[in-house]
Amino acid sequence: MNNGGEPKGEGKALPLDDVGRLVELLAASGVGEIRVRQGELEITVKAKPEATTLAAAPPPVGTTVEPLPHAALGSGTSSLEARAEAPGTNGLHAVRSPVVGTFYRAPAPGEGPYVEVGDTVRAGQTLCIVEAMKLMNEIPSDVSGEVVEVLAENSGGVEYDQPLFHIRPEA
Amino acid sequence: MNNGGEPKGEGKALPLDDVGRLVELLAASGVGEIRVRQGELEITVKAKPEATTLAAAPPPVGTTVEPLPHAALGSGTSSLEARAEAPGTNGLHAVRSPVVGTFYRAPAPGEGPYVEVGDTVRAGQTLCIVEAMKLMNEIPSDVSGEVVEVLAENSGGVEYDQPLFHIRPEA
Amino acid sequence: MLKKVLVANRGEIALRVIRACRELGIRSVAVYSTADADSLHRLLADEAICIGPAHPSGSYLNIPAIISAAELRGADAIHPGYGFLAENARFAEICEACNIKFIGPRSETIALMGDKVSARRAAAEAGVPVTPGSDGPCRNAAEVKHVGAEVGYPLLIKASAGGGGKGMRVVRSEGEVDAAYTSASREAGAAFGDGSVYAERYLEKLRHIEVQVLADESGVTAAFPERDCSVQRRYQKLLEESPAPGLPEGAREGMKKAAASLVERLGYTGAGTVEFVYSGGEFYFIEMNTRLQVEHPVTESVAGVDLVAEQLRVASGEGLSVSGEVPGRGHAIEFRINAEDPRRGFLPQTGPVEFYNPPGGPGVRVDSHLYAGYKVSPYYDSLLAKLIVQAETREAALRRGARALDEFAISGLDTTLPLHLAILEDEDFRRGGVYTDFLAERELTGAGAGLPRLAAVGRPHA
Amino acid sequence: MLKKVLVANRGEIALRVIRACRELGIRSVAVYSTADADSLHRLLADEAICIGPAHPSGSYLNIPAIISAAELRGADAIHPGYGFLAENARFAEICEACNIKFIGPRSETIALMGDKVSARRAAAEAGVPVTPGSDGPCRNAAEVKHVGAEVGYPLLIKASAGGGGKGMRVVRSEGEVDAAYTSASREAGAAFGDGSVYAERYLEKLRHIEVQVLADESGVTAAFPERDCSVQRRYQKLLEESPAPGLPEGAREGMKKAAASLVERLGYTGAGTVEFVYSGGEFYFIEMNTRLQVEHPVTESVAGVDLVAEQLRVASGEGLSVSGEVPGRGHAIEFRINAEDPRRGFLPQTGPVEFYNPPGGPGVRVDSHLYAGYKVSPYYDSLLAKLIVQAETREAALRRGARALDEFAISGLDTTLPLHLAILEDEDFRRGGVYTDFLAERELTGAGAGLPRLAAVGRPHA
Repeated sequence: MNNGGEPKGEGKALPLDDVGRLVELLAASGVGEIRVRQGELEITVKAKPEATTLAAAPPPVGTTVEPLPHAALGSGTSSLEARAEAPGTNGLHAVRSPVVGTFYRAPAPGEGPYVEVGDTVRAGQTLCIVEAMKLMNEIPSDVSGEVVEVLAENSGGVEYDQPLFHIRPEA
Repeated sequence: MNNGGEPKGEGKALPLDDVGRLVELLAASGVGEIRVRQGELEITVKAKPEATTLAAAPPPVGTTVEPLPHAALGSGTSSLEARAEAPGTNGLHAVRSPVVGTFYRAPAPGEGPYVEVGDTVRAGQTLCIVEAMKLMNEIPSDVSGEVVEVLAENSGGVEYDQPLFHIRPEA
Repeated sequence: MLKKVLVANRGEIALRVIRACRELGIRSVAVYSTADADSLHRLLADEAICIGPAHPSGSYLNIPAIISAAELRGADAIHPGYGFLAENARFAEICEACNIKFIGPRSETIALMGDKVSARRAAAEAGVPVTPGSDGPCRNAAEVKHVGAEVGYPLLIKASAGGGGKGMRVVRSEGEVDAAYTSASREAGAAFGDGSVYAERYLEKLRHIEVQVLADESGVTAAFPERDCSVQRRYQKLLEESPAPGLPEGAREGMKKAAASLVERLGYTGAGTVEFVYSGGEFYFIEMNTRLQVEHPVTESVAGVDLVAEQLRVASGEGLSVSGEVPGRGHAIEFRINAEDPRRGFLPQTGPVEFYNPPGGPGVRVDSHLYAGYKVSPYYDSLLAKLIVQAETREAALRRGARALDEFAISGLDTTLPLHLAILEDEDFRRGGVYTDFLAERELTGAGAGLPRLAAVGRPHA
Repeated sequence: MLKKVLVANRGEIALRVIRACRELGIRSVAVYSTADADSLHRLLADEAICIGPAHPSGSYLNIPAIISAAELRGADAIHPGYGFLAENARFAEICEACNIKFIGPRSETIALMGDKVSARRAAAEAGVPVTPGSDGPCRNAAEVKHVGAEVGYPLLIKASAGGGGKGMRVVRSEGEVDAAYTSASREAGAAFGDGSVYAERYLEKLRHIEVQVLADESGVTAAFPERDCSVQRRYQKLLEESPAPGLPEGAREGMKKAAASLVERLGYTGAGTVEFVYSGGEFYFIEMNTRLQVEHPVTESVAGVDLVAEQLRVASGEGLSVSGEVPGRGHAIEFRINAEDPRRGFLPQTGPVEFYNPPGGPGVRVDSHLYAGYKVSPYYDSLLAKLIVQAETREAALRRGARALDEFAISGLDTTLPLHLAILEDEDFRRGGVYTDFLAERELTGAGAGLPRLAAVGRPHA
């Protein structure tokens, strides 16, 4: 979902603050492992195996069960897959859909989209609409920052918790 | 919960405080593993795997299935139980039954046993009889040494591969 | 035939519906909460869609999310399973309004039978015996006393909107009426938002007997051999069997005819269950469940009919494959395996299933969403698996049940498996025809009683 | 009733017998090799005893070890299952001599029917049609030519002691007889220690149909609806169903009557199967299996009879619970799930089972010794599980089979699961009545064909 730690490199003292931040990040994020390497410095933080989806997976004791639940999908319909990709998207924040419905980038047909990639948005600013049962739900951004990517297709269905936008939060 | 990598340090003092802080961090956070490497220094801290209860359960894939069957028996009829003890009986050799049948310590009713605890036996010397389908199978010792323990009960049934005697082999 | 059915449920019943859909060539859409991402119903359906967070109010009870999912995926019908929205008349109405077929009776029928007072009246009008008592709600304690004077004490005060024992009071004499009326009404108001109560004669030694029915849109109905669901714990059924042991033929016939006549009068469609109490040689209507029930496999086993397939056929506008009084063969018993510790007040258990060995062999059916590694979550009900055994006679079914329970292993958490083995060893139960107070009256949960042997394998150090 | 039965087998069939014993209140003794210490048959039996090393010759085929185990544990009978010692007349004789009831027919009957020439003769004497051919063994090539002149070519030369296609040659004209006779006789001698062969007309487009029979010691017999076992691979059955699709009523009746008459003439006791080929509207006796068969659950499903319980009753000196022509209901299909890779010439697979999800729900039976974590060893046959489905019609059974196969997951090793799904999709198979060359004639093993969805889950990188 995100890494933290801007490792300083060079210095003599261990960058323990950075490690601490990584650990906090890991615990809060539910990510399985964080590894940072810069120059000679490398920091790896991993989740306890049973804390992730791993334990939920069928039996394989002691071996890599990781891919199982995701692989199970096949059809690519799940938010989990997007979530699984997240660790790659460094430092980005995902705005997720709070409802099941149809994703619209614009307030009405024929109008321009609420936001485009590259726009800077404020927390609370409407990013899109998800329509469910004729109800137009305006979805606000929960952070301020730059819109990096639109993850859902206009007029397409979205699931609960599906990532809709990637935002690079302001520092 | 242990650290790994005994960093050589070449004159430099080991950064034990750092390791301690990493361990605390690990324990407090519930994270599974922390590894830090800087130049020649590498510190790895891993959480203790939650394996205890797991391994006791049947499925263990590809690993020690050992404990399972014993518990299953309950009745104590299996040779496997005795086998499980074996590793504890340091340096002793178990002579096992090559057949299913009835265990007799003496050549015939009323006669003395082939061997007693404390006797010294030669490899090839008969230790007992296991009777199967009226056939008297003389069971020889497969090592030379001292009889330390008789493991089966006279006139009782023995399974295939069940330990019958413990022998301390000659040096 | 329907083309695509959304299954608005989870666990074993979602699997049950998905299986029936696949056998009929209907596409299935699973909905799941974030807590159920690794669940078999999600994995086995043709499509799956995440509809909300773990808590059911945001997911499996979230009507807009479910309707929206059905519209997104183009489902032409919704199967509600049991529990959650299965008897929610408003949900059925919304489905109807959205042109999505609700697999069950019409919303008015659900509403009518959901209110105990109107259900009682409908039953009486269809000539079905109801427990002697008030005609409608009792508006005050005086009306309860009138009923008492007419039918005698003890009386039972029940919530009109009730269920699960809430808003229910036993009154042993007129002097107790005032206090009981007030507290029952208050409790009913708090639990159901409707404080109305009614009164009926309180029957003591009673059995819970029910009749499965089916009806199609052309008015053809079918009534199946009765089920005995008297083994309960706090109004929760634990074990069901069919036919009911030792019931006089007249009572059997009477209940089936009564159920059929109620269904006909209601213009019912789909699957339903008419529940009766049987006491002192008489039977009385309690309520009608306008949905599939947990224990439907008992009937499927004796009758050789796939009830969910029949539901799907009826919802497709096709006719039933059976009609009238459907004959049964042999005897079937269902054991509900719950994640509850019967030795500690049925405390719900959660956590990962370590070793899982469902029983096999002849006459054994298992409906379950478990697998080794599955995590039992605290958000949903505790039913882990249903074991159904069938054999030529009740005696053979009891032996088969004991055999199957014995090889059923679920390790990592406590379940009702040992309790079921203890029940099968109980002499009164073996004789057949126990009353609903059967479990309350005895201590079947003592340590060591009926421990299945493979469950022990999974926990060698226990 | 017997008190204690030793089960001289392993895997699913040992479990099957243990289950039947438990349901009848008979104590069971499992025997196991050192390779099977973690097997369910050992864990689920009332007692277990290790009888030898992994290799079957030292354990499951080790007669002294098995008899000794039975004596040690005081078993009053031995059930041999199928395979191993099940049709070993000497073993049956030793059991008889040791006063241990062998659960099967008398040793003479096993010996008589174990020799193909004497079995053919016995069948002919009972008025059962046999393939036109030699009366007894052909002592030289000239005798084979006599048969050819009489019944016509092509001819089939078969080993008297044969089985599994060994010592078998097809001869298309008289000119081929000499070479074929010599090589068949040599191969039979090498394989069975008995080089004698006989000759019969070679039938081409044929179906394998068989009739399950039971007989008790008082001479009561029962014949069940026929099974069609034509889906084979190198004489190994892969899928069996009952009844045989599209068979004329006369042929069905004829086979059942023929089987019953053979059983009566033999004074048979216990369970057995009379096998026929069906070709060009005629049926001919092939052989009789004097034991329980792998595919017996197909018959149990349609007839509602527990065949193993019947075996145990007969061995206890009790009467059969059925007699005459036992009626069936609906249609049943068995799928053999083997640890073989159908895409690589059915190469046997070994190793641990990682994820295991047997199917559930209505009309599904699984007989298997697997569990998640079980290690498939290279020492024994490759049968992992039998999936049996039952439904009202063949069409419904096919759909149920596809549904159940689809949710059957065995990960960690390749199995015949995808092959079965491909078979169910084959048009000729769906039409019914395929010949024994069905699998040889088509490519059903192409990548991607019929991959069960949960098996894919278990192997995400496959």
